[in-house]
Amino acid sequence: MIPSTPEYAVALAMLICTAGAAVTLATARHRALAGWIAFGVLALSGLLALLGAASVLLTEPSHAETLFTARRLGFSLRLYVDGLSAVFLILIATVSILAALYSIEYMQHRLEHGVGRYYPNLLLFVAAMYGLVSTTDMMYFFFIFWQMMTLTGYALIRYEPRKPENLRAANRYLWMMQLACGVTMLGAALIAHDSVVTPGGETLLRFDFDAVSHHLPQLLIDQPARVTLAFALFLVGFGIKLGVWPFGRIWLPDAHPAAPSPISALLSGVMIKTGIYGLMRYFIWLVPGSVQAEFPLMKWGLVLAALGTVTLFTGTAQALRQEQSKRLLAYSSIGQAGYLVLALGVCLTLLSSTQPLMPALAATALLGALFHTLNHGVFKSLLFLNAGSVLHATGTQDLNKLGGMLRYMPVTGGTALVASCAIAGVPLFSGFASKWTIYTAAIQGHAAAPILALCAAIAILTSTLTLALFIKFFGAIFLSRTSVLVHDLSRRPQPLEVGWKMRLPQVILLALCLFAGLFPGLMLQFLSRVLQTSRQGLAVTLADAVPASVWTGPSLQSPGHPAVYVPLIVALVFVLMCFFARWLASLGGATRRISAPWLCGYAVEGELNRYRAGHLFDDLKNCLGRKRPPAPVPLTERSAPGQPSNPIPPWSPEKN
Amino acid sequence: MVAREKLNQLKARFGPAIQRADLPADDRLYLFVEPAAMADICQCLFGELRARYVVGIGADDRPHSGSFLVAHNFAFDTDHLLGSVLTYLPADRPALPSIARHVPAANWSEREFRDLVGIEPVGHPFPKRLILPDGWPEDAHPLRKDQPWNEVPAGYDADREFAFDDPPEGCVVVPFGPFHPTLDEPAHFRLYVEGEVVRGCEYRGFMVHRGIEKLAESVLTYNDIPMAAERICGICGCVHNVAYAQAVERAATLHPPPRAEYIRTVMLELERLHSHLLWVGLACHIVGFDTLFMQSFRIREPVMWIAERISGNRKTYALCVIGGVRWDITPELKAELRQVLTQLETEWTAVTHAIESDRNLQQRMRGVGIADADLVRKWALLGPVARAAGVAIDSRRDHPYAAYDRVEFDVITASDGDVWSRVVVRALEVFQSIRIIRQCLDRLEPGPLQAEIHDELPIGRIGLSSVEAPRGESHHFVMTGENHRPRRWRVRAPTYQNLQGIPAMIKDQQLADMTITLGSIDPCFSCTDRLEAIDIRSGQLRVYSQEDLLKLAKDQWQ
Amino acid sequence: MKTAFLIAGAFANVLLVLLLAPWFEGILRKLTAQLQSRQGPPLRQPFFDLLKLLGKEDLETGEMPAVQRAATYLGLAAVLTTACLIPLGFGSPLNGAGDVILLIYLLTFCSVCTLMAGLASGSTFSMLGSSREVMCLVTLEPILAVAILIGAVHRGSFRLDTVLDGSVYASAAFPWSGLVILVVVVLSMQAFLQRLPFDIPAAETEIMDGALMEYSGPKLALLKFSQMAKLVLYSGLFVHLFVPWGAHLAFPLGWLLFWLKVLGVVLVVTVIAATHARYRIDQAIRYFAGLLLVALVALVLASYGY
Amino acid sequence: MSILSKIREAWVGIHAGRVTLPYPAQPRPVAANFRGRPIFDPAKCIGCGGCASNCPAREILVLDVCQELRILKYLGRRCTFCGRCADVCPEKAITMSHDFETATPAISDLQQQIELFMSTCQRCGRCFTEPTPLEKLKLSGYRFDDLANERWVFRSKSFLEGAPPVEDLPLELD
Amino acid sequence: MLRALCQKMFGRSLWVYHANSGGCNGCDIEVLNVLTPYYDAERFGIRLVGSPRHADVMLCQGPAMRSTAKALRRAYDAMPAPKLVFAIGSCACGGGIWHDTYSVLGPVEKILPVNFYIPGCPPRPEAILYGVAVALGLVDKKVAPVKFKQLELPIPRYHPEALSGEGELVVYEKLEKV
Repeated sequence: MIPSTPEYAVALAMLICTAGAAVTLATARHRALAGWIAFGVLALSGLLALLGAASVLLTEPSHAETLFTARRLGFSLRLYVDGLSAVFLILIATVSILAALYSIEYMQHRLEHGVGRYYPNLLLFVAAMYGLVSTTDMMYFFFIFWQMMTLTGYALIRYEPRKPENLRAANRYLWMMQLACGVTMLGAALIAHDSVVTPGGETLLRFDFDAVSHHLPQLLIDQPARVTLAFALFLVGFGIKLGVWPFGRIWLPDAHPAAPSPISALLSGVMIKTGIYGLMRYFIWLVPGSVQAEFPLMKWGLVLAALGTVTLFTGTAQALRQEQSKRLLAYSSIGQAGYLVLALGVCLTLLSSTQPLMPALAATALLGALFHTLNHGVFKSLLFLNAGSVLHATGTQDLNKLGGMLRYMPVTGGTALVASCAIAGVPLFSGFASKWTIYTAAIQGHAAAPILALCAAIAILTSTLTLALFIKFFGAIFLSRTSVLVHDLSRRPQPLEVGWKMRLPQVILLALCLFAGLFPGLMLQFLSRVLQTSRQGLAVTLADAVPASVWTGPSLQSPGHPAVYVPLIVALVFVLMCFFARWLASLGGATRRISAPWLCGYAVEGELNRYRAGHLFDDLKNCLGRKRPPAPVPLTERSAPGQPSNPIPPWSPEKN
Repeated sequence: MVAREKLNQLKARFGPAIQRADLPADDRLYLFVEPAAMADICQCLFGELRARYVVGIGADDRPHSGSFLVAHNFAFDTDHLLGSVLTYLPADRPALPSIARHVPAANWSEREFRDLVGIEPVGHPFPKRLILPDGWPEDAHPLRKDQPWNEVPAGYDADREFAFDDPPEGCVVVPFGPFHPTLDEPAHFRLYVEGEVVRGCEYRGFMVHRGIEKLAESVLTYNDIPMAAERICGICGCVHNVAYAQAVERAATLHPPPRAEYIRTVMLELERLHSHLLWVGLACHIVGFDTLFMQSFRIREPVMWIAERISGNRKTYALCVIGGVRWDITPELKAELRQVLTQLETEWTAVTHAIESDRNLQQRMRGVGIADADLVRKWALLGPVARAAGVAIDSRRDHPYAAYDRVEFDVITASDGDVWSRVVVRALEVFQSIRIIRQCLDRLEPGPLQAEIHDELPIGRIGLSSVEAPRGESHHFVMTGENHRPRRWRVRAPTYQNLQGIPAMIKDQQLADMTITLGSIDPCFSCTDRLEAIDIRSGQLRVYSQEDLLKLAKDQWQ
Repeated sequence: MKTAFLIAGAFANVLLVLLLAPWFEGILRKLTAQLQSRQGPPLRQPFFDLLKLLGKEDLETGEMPAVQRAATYLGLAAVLTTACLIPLGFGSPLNGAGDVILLIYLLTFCSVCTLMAGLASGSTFSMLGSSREVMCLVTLEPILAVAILIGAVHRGSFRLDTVLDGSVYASAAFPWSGLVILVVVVLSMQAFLQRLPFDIPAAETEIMDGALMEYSGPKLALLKFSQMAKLVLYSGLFVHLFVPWGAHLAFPLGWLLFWLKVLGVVLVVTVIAATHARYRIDQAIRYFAGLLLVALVALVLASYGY
Repeated sequence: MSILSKIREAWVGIHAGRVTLPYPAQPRPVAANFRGRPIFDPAKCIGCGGCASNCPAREILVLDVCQELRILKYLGRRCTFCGRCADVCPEKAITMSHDFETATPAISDLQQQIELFMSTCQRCGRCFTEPTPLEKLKLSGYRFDDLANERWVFRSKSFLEGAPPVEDLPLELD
Repeated sequence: MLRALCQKMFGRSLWVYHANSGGCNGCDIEVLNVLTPYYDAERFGIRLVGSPRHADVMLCQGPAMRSTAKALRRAYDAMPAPKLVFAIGSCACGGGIWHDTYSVLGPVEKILPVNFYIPGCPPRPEAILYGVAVALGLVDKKVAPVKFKQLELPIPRYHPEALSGEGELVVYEKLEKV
């Protein structure tokens, strides 16, 4: 059965997933079989979703399809896949397929826990996300898909329920999601309107997206405060999901490390992205272009930009203090989510401006946000998979106990290096390209709102923090010295490096990273189709302003051409210089010799001498606000190590 | 009459436990006590009478008295009295109660005679091996008289590891030394570092042990020892040279002629000048201020030249023999020396003026490595470290020797006890030294350089001598003996005490401050370690036995 | 034609850095010696040092020699690529391929390679050095970034030739922001160049050259050269941003003037380095953080047109 | 003011100017009584062995090949240049030269060896006149120092009766 | 050609590492003194480095001690070739006064292959500079072993075969300074 429209494709994908869930539940006794079935199901459904997305982006969006209506109850399952949904579908499909493949081997060794609680939930989780990004119902089906995602996510996070911290994390996740759900639905209820609209001959229910959008202009005139409240509630709801300051740290850093690693990858790479999806959808697509004057775009934009800036700085700064690999990655997800919110804020701010070029910059910012969403989805999933591989191989995610893994896990290490470079914004990698887009838009946009330049500067500042963060992550796990733990493990007969089923997803994600980094123009051109294929609300203005001509395959330019970035030329020069450096090093005909590290002669390298990840950047962490260590003990109470303190009371001249 | 007064106080208190008391002079007191009363008497001296602990000595006296000898030396600085509490221990059971619990400064001294002479300080709070490597068999004690100076015991195992204590939770061990650019000499600090903060350390020093005391007791003779003594330390060599000679002269009641005493004073102060200038330079080098390091060495160089003109060598002056000095200060040299001093005074004034308001330097040195008066007393810290904490002790004034009782000078003190105070104290002491040398040159009276010695030196007499080295008081204990050499010669360099205070000083400091703190006591490991031996902790990666080393060396030759 | 020009320009820039960086280091050492009342080494001494290091044995102490090698090569490559971005007397060859944001990130990347080298060698002291270097980097690079951004904000452009041309003073009103950031950058210049009093990551008397401690032979030569090249590059950047006057003179004059100005910067840096003691890392970070806040204030000023 | 003190510090250096000595190009005279390498004058030496006995580094070795032939060997490698040998020499056959440029790739370059015919009285060292009672000979009589291993053989005396003869160190010279 | 140039530069840029394996500090300070204004070794390209990895020359001070033998050897191994070892002072050259005590192994040549000896206790800074100059081939060494042999009055019981090493023989006569 070949689905006729993208909507049917997505619906079918959801159906397949649901059916697959039942099958995997039945075959849960056979771990590998269940895994392969889950992979097959997700691959099939993912292909369907990709197909649907591709057809939307490459041709034209079809119309919304109503699959199921219960008019008396007031809800209908109406799906609509436009460009925006398509991007998220692509992300969900890609990551979920790879995570499923990764899971097969990853779950193979967790014998203490059955997979009956894993694969069915995974499949339903993915299905829920498909649904969430394609439904147009802002109330009931939003609720259903959201709950489906939340509850399966909850089950997956508490997959290893024996650890009390996992339970705590899962519960916290559950309650925060319920809160987000409630808040968002309340917002929807606030701006929903009773009257029925029938654009294009179709009768829409009151909570339908298009219906709400239709009524919004009138509502804005009548009750602006109500609209403001509703949008604030949306911001809170999706902000909780996305991990925006101050909500992010409540649930996100606990939930991500608790789940099995492929799930962490999905949670961080994909699930929290539904938050930015919601924000974009509601703040841009929901607001009709005709009310640009009434809707306080500038204010919302600045609020979002400020929130984003605060989020990216605090998230990254907190990440710097983490000593558990996945926890560190989770905090950094908060930080990266900040970039997305910042970009959205920039987009909204600039949309309000009447200066020339500003709509084009707004579009650039939005595309930057989308680009960064994809990039972050890819490299953060990759990083979680890397951390998972290390966890799988060593059984720990404590950075202090790891070290020197690159020798034993070259593929994992290599992919982690590229992902770290990408997330830290090293030029030539994907993160740099998307951040570049956001920065140029923000700084050029300072003409409209001067404060944006400051936000961009803080973002650049934070990207050095990110760099430090991933130097710590990569350096502590893969470089440094082999720790005792790794050394002991490497003595075992089987190699530490994970099997191909776990390596392949990492390599594929690596390829995506590299591609996006070297051909950012191509990516932005592709993403600009999003705006062209989802012309609704404010997106129409954006779509009309897209400066597509400045993006050619290999190069990026910002609107008005004041900034330019051609990764291929830079890469060429860089590679040439590398060869030159290598040639230079070989000039003297120096020989090589292996030697022991120099520790001042007396000591030899041992575990106690290994400088640990937890100690990296201590002074910086202190400066960023960690409590200083307890004040030094007064001198009189000190004594040399191993020697008891003086039993005689301290000598004072007055005595005797 | 101070000595008698103290003796009476102790007699009233301990009565029959004091077996004998020698008062060879008013500034020396030797008490021979019962072993059982040793701890009480020491506690009384340190706690109630507020004496400063100087050093503990263990000796193998079996060839002469059939027993072991333990002595604890104390100083009453304000009363100008040096005292020693001695006790004889039976040859078959060399043990006595430890005093380290009550007198923390005795910690190393007790562990030292435990290792080297085999006298057990019972109840020592930290009876870990300090000096002998773990590879040495338990029953081998190199300072016993039946051990030849060049014998390595049969059970010696060069590959045995030293057992360090465990670091505190969450700390990384940063090995510091023996070869580290801050340390000019080998010593190993095992720093427990948390991030950049030093939480503690374990010291494994005693790597510069060359067996000098053993050599002096068994191979060298009275007049050879000054040459060995001044090589205990390359910077304050003359101090040891003079201190040894004075200790022997004390024991033998020899009196060097006044001219010799003035020359000794001049050379000691010249040495202080070059040492302090060197130290200021090195301290600046440690904090990366190389210009001041260079300038300080430039200003110092004329001092080295004039020392060479006087003694024939820039550093090791080979100044003393028993009863006098070897080199004279001629009128020409006198004039030259005055000129050098004038130049030095001008230039050093300029430098001190320049650094006195240097905030950059003070930020690195103020509030760093604090040793307050309590710590000074507890560990018997000495010299500029003590004076920087406001404890005005200076052997030149408190226990006058050579010509110091005939010259005027001020004892420089500061109050903060931090590294900066030590800089200030040393910088100002330079001017005092110049002042002392000038006075000596004025008063240098003609006369012989050496006392006439007609008879052999008496046997079994004790001599104590404290000399204020640039780093603090150097204390020498000599017991004269047969064969023209001392029976026991014990050197207590100032660093021996100051180093014991280091763990307290560097605790909770930044790693960067640790180097300057260590530098600020002007550590002289060679002085400290003159006797001790140490094993090498063998590691997992590359272990050389000494045979391997030899083989490797031979391979390299071919 | 344009491509040929680009290649020639890049070649010229790289050659200039290769040849001039050791000379400037030599001048620095000679002047330091003069302040220390010494004769000092000949001006070409750094060349001797580098050549000697190229011929020396290459000890590999890390567990991953390939990473160590790659890190050193990448380090030099990053520096030389940066050299192609910064105009050194002529226009910037890569003007059409990158902008100041790329420049900011590449400058950061140069330091990252050094500390990756330190991490890969993995010895305790190297790690300490790397940790310190990262801490300095995180608080320091944003200052430079803000300086460049202020130029970009004033000029409304990110192009290298536009921004690296005294752009900080190009505000409509009196250039308050330019002056503030000038002071900030002057106060942090020693740290960009890793000279005293901010050579904390190297701190020879504490952690024995930090990240470079385990390196010898050609790798050390490359790493040392990268440091020397940074002296020229950062000085050049400083001149372009803050001392632009006379840059548009005809070829030999403008070119000579540029290098004279760079020389002037190096001389000032040397004098400061020779008269200061090294700060502690915590003191330095607080200092940088303060400067960074001031720099951000300057940016706000700039974005409001001052 | 900190900046003022920095200027003062720089001025200390600038004021002094360049003081570097052109040493290897131009020799610099040494002090008159500089203690450089001791030079042995075989014309004056009577072979009493006083220098050998009073050398703290024990590096002047004496080997009595036979009744009439005595070899005095100054090794030079561990000489501390203290001048004690010159002090005690009754014939003033040893002078402390001004020679300090003694760097060499082979340490044996510093050796000085004197072979002397001895009359019966001189061989035992009793003709050494002690300046003071403190310079009494440590060793007298025949001496058989180990010239090849550059070691003083301490055989004629031991401290305690019945003490074992001194064992050589486990490590030998190459 | 470049390769040869690189090798040649070894002499123009000596980075020294000072390793005190148990000496008294005297030689250390004189080595430091060599770097200071009056002697300024940096004019010959000599620099003091903190890590043996960067060093070309190891300046050994102090005798070879039991306690530091391994550490010294490790330091030597940590230096990249080509490398030179200078023994500075009487302890490093010959073990000093304590060459045979129980804790001292003797001269450093027992542990490391020594290339140049600079005797003195401590050697003057000029002597160290001179030693470097000798090592660099700038000046010739000034010392050579000397043997005097009394050849008159042959005595029958003389056994020449018991003597070792026939160097340059100088007949019993008054000598000039060597």
